[in-house]
Amino acid sequence: MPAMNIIQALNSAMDVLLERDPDVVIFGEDAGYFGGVFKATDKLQDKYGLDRVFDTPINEAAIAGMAVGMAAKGLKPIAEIQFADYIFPAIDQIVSEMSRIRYRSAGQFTAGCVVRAPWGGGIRGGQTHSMSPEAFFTHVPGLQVVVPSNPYDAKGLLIAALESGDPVIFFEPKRIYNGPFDGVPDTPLKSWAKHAKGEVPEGHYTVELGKAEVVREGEACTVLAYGTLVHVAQAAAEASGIDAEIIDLKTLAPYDIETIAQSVNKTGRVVVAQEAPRTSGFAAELAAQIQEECFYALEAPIFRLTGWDIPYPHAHEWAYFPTRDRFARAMKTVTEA
Amino acid sequence: MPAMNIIQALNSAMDVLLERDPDVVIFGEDAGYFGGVFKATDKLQDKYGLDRVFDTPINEAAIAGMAVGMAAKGLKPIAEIQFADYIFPAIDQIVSEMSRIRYRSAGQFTAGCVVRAPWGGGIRGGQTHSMSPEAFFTHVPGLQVVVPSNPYDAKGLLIAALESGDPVIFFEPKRIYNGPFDGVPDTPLKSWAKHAKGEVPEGHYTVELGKAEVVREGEACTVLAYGTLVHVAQAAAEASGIDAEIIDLKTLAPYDIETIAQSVNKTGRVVVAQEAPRTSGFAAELAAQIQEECFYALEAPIFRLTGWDIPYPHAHEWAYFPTRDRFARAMKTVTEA
Amino acid sequence: MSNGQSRFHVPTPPYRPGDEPDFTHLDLQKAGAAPRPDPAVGWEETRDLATGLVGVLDHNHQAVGAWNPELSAEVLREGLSHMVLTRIYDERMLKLQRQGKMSFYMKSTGEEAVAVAAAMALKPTDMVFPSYRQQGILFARGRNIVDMMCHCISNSRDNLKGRQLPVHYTWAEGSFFTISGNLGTQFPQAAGYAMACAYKGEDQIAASWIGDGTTAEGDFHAGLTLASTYRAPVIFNVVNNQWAISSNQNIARGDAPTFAAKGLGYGLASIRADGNDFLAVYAATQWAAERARQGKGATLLELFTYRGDAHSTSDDPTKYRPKTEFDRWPLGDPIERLKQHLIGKDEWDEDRHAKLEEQMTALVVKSYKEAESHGTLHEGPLSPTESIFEDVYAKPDWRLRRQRQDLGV
Amino acid sequence: MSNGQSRFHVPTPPYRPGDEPDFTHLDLQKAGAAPRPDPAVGWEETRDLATGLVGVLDHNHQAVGAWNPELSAEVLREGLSHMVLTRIYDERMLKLQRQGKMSFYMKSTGEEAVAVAAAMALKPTDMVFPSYRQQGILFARGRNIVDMMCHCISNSRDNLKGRQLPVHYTWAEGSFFTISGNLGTQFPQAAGYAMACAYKGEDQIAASWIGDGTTAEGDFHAGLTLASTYRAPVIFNVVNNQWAISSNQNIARGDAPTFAAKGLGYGLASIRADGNDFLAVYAATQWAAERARQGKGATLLELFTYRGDAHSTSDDPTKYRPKTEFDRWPLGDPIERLKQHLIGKDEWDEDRHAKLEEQMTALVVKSYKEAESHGTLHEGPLSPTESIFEDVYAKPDWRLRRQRQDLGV
Ligand SMILES: Cc1ncc(C[n+]2csc(CCOP(=O)(O)OP(=O)(O)O)c2C)c(N)n1
Ligand SMILES: Cc1ncc(C[n+]2csc(CCOP(=O)(O)OP(=O)(O)O)c2C)c(N)n1
Ligand SMILES: [Mg+2]
Ligand SMILES: [Mg+2]
Repeated sequence: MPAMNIIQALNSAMDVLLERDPDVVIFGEDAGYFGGVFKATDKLQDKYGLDRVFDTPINEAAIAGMAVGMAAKGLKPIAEIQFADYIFPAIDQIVSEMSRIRYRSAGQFTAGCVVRAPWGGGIRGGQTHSMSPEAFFTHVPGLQVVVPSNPYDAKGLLIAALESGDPVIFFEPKRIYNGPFDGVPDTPLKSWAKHAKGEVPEGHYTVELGKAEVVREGEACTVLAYGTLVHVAQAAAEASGIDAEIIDLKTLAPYDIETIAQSVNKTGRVVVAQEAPRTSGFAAELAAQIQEECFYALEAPIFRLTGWDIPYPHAHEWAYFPTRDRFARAMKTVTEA
Repeated sequence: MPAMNIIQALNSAMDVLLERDPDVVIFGEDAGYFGGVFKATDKLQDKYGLDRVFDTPINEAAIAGMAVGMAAKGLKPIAEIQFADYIFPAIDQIVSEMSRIRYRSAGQFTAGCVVRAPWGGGIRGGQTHSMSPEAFFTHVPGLQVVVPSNPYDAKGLLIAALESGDPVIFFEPKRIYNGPFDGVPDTPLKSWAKHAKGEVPEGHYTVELGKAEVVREGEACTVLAYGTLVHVAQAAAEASGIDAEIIDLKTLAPYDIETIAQSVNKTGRVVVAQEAPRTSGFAAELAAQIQEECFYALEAPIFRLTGWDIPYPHAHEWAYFPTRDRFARAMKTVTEA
Repeated sequence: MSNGQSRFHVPTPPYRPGDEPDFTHLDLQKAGAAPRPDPAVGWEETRDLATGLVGVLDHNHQAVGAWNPELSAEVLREGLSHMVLTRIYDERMLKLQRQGKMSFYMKSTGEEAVAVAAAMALKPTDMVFPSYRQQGILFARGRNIVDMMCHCISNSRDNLKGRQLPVHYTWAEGSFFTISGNLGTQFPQAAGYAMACAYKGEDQIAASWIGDGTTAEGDFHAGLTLASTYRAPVIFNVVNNQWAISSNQNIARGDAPTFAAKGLGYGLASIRADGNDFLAVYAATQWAAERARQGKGATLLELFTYRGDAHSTSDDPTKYRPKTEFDRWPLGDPIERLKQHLIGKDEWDEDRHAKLEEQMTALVVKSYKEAESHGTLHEGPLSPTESIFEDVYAKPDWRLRRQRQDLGV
Repeated sequence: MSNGQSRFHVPTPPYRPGDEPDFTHLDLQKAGAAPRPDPAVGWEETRDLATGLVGVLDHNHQAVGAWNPELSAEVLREGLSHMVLTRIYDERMLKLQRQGKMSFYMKSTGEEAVAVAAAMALKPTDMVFPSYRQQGILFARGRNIVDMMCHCISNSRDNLKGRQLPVHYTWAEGSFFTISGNLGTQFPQAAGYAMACAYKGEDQIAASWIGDGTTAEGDFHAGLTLASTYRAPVIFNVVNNQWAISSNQNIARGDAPTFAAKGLGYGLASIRADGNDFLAVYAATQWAAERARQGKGATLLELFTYRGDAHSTSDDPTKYRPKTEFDRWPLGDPIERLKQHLIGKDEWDEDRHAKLEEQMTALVVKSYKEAESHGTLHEGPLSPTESIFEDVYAKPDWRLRRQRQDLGV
């Protein structure tokens, strides 16, 4: 099996989808000829033609609205928002339209599509190239929200997302596009080639939406993470020697409550992590649900490890980011409480 | 002191603000001559002139962007979004601009203003006139989020909001504009005149942002609510005979952790309520923070009483709404657990 | 400070309650005067059409000029009948709303031609993305009236399972998209849909409607930008009924001459037509549809009309505009004008008209009876309560399954 | 399916890498040919200006025609000096970015006139709402270069405390608004600011800049709609540098003739000017400013130019356009053109120019040394870490106080 990084895996997923189904179309700002600013759609216009992979005007509402209209006619659009930070101009089309077409028409129309966006920080992008706005979308009925953490999942989840028939917000942790990250600011970039999930089949396969994965078994505490932080959590467990069980959520809406509860009932101690600002982030949902679900198993307060309630700062990025050391401290706190 | 309903109290607040400070301007769709579709700005254009209280084009992004620009020049804008459901076209200007002007300019510019919007359901408004999107805004650093539950607070909080110098999202529970609501679908409308908080001073006063109020003392459990549900909670306590302590949060960002923790440490049992869909709602934040803050005092799982994860339905509104009976059941659940 | 003098300009309507509206100064291009270019012309050739006024019916109710679509009397009578039905239906539903049978209603009084003529000029399979004020399309497309009413009273037979406010219809079978409560969102959607039609190599096109006030929304710009870039086969209709709830068209239009003129800035063919002239609406739509089907892209049509009644059951228009404005409005009433045109051609008479009205009234009354037999909002039966958990996704996930249990349904 | 034939239209650029760009067919209005109406005219009088091209410097570098602002040689030399400084600064910063001294950079090569001439034609107190590519304004307004650099390298003296990406300047003292990374948001803000100026009865106006690609954003429409409705004293500049990262101007413009023509649809005065002609930019800005100050409202100015270098340090333009396009671009280089004009007037010569470049290079080098003495992004010192919790609100609430404690700073 070839080694791929996340960008290559996404590119391969889209290639597979375009190849198999003429109803698949892909578009976004710079997504056509140029292949996207991160190269996720590289060479696809050349291979499939101008009307299947194309550039859009810089209007995110237009991109989302066009996706809704196309999906209503039976196409299967994958729309790229250049950075998750720029999804807000599209949010009315997503929250009030895309997510509700099936519901408000009682199933007469649907809006199955994928909205992809590079997401998260750790790349010195400053406040407008670093956001993790997943919490907003998990609060919207009718949307599915996915955040892969490795090349294998990225491809399998993207294919599953488009094939689900319902809209999916697909956030891509850009910090780990080219290699996993251990949450230590100056660590040199590692390659996906050395990671088990860097092996990616060429053809069609899916990774089931709504299913989490225990990526490290442990007894001392449960760590819930997604995207970049899955790797930071793993590095923290190794570095600290704390026997953490680490769960990669993969799908945030709907999240996999079963896998989560099973682990928490075993460990009784939990860290939930997110890069986004703390208040009302997705970690809050997890903590709220877990304390309800596993109340009597909990032996310590659930620890929310998050970004601060500030815009993502540029120069002090690492003071904001949940680094390996902050992760290790969090694990220590919950295991010692 | 005159009896006012919430609309009259808001109108009085704006009258006071316009009167005292020539930098105050008010605008929104139908907010000028017509005085707003709910009449909150009634007669103010006539009294203060066309350039102080005026109609805007139907473009919520323009409304928010105009407020930012005006505030940068030292005006104190109060912008009305006709329904909270229609705030999404403005959300990029709010999330990426209004909330960050002070931060990204390191204090060189500020964007103090208030964005008012009628909010919440229970008025047969269907999915586009019933939303409670507060969770989105509580997740945004730099914003304050306020939801009054009665005329006295509505006026005092609105004045405090504009005088705070920072942007405030001010959500008005339209179900109780004209009278409190007990959460029983067919109860005839009560009047604010018979409610202690229906007495509203004519002149200037403020209700402090960030402070919650214990509106009913009790020992059996703590109920956290805001807006309409404060009254539903009270009715449920009366109807069920459960000795609930009920806290009206008033400000959601920043919420009053002290008052909350004090009560929870006393009762050990908590219901947090919201009308919005369950997943990633503001109740999740409260539950997450409380279990961290008061872990060892908790005697039962924190109960989230919420709307369902569906768009607000029209005909089955009361199957969605956290009614008095659902409230009572929730209180029973936590006290008996 | 409160001298009414604004230091920036805030447009005011020409008339407010108490004023005597006088539209004699309005300089409207005469019916028949506008030339009709070939539908395949460059958009530049529509410049004058965007600021003029395409009209067919003159002040004597005669069809004149190049835009006359030369419709048979039969087709005209059909159009008249749909418009009469629309109006009677609206009246009846308003009454029923006042009686508490439904939560909300929105009439289209005075604007019937905008919907009916357009629907008749399109193919029945062309996908329409209307706003909440084009119920006329449904009549023109033969939607079952009982079904329409069942939606409005949210009963057990509401095809939307009680999920939407009244008049927010959906009818996929009739190529009628699901109406949104959020203004303007349908414009980029219609562009996307139209692109998908072109993509599939089909002859189908899309058409969408928004109001004058809604042109201010970002989505108006989104839709037109998409259409201009991709030459999407879509018709964008701006129904300029001069009011957006209480705000006059000049709040959205500002200093622009017409709403149609906005299309020129996108390089789109742009036409302003007399929206109260059935023939003009028909002809302009036909032209735009032909253009779209020829692969020449989108057209922006401004249909100049007047909102004859309240915005919805939630407002009282006498609070912000003169009661007499509709009567004084020089472009009159679309039903009256088509009726007189047919009478002038000896293809209609007052008796037949009265009879038509009677028939339609009877149909509406009878239909409502039947609709009510399936329940009403307040008395039920409604769609089953558990149906609120359906259609959120293709399959409910654990959250919805649990929540349904919590509710006990 | 992959035959390159699209079933809807997707615009492609005239030239891609490998092609030989040839702009001889471009029909640009000759310098001096456009008439200059009084700044108080009705917007209708600007129709031809919106599709033409206001130019002053002809192909012999002589100032000709009605738009010649008749600036003194001193003012012209000042403009030249600011443009030269801008370019040298950009070059230097790019180099430093490549050396890892800063995280990111964006040059304005080839577009210096758009910023510098506009800033000189405005009053220093007029509030500007730029995009990330008008650093020329700062030089024209006398911003301390060391301070600019301290921002770009995010050091302890960065006036934005390291919170913003490089080139996202703010300078309130110089009436320079805080630059956003989110495209287009500044247009409605500038309209609101301008309205506030009018409200306060002040002479101050606002001006804003966006790129050609950004005209597609909803906020473009929001800004122009506000300005049209309220006649706000604001100047909207569209810097048409023909590229939006990799997408050609025709993706945003679609079938519209020019970006300026979009303003006409709002009833705004609209002018397209040669953005590489210092005198034309100056004259057009002066005209629009005068119009705004007279209470006649907003102007949309399209400044036709070419993005001479990469979009930012994150892209490689040779991947999507011919390397030779800038050289072939008929409107040339704004610095070279102003220089030749001054030489032609005997007010400048190659020696003086070389000396100016030397001086500016020396200034930039010296300034950078000083800037670096206050720290760099990677080596520090930065602003104190705890400063990340400041300025979120006027006063930090309990959440921020606790979070600061948690971080241990
Ligand atoms: C995004 C959004 N903003 C505001 C509203 C509230 N609203 C409903 S109808 C309306 C006026 C629309 O006027 P116009 O576009 O002229 O259409 P008309 O009602 O005249 O047909 C407004 C402001 C809304 N539904 N959606
Ligand atoms: C809302 C938003 N969407 C997308 C982007 C990403 N982006 C940054 S610059 C750019 C191209 C802008 O092109 P143009 O407006 O022509 O300005 P130029 O860079 O040519 O000066 C894009 C797409 C963004 N910054 N903001
Ligand atoms: Mg209207
Ligand atoms: Mg550009």
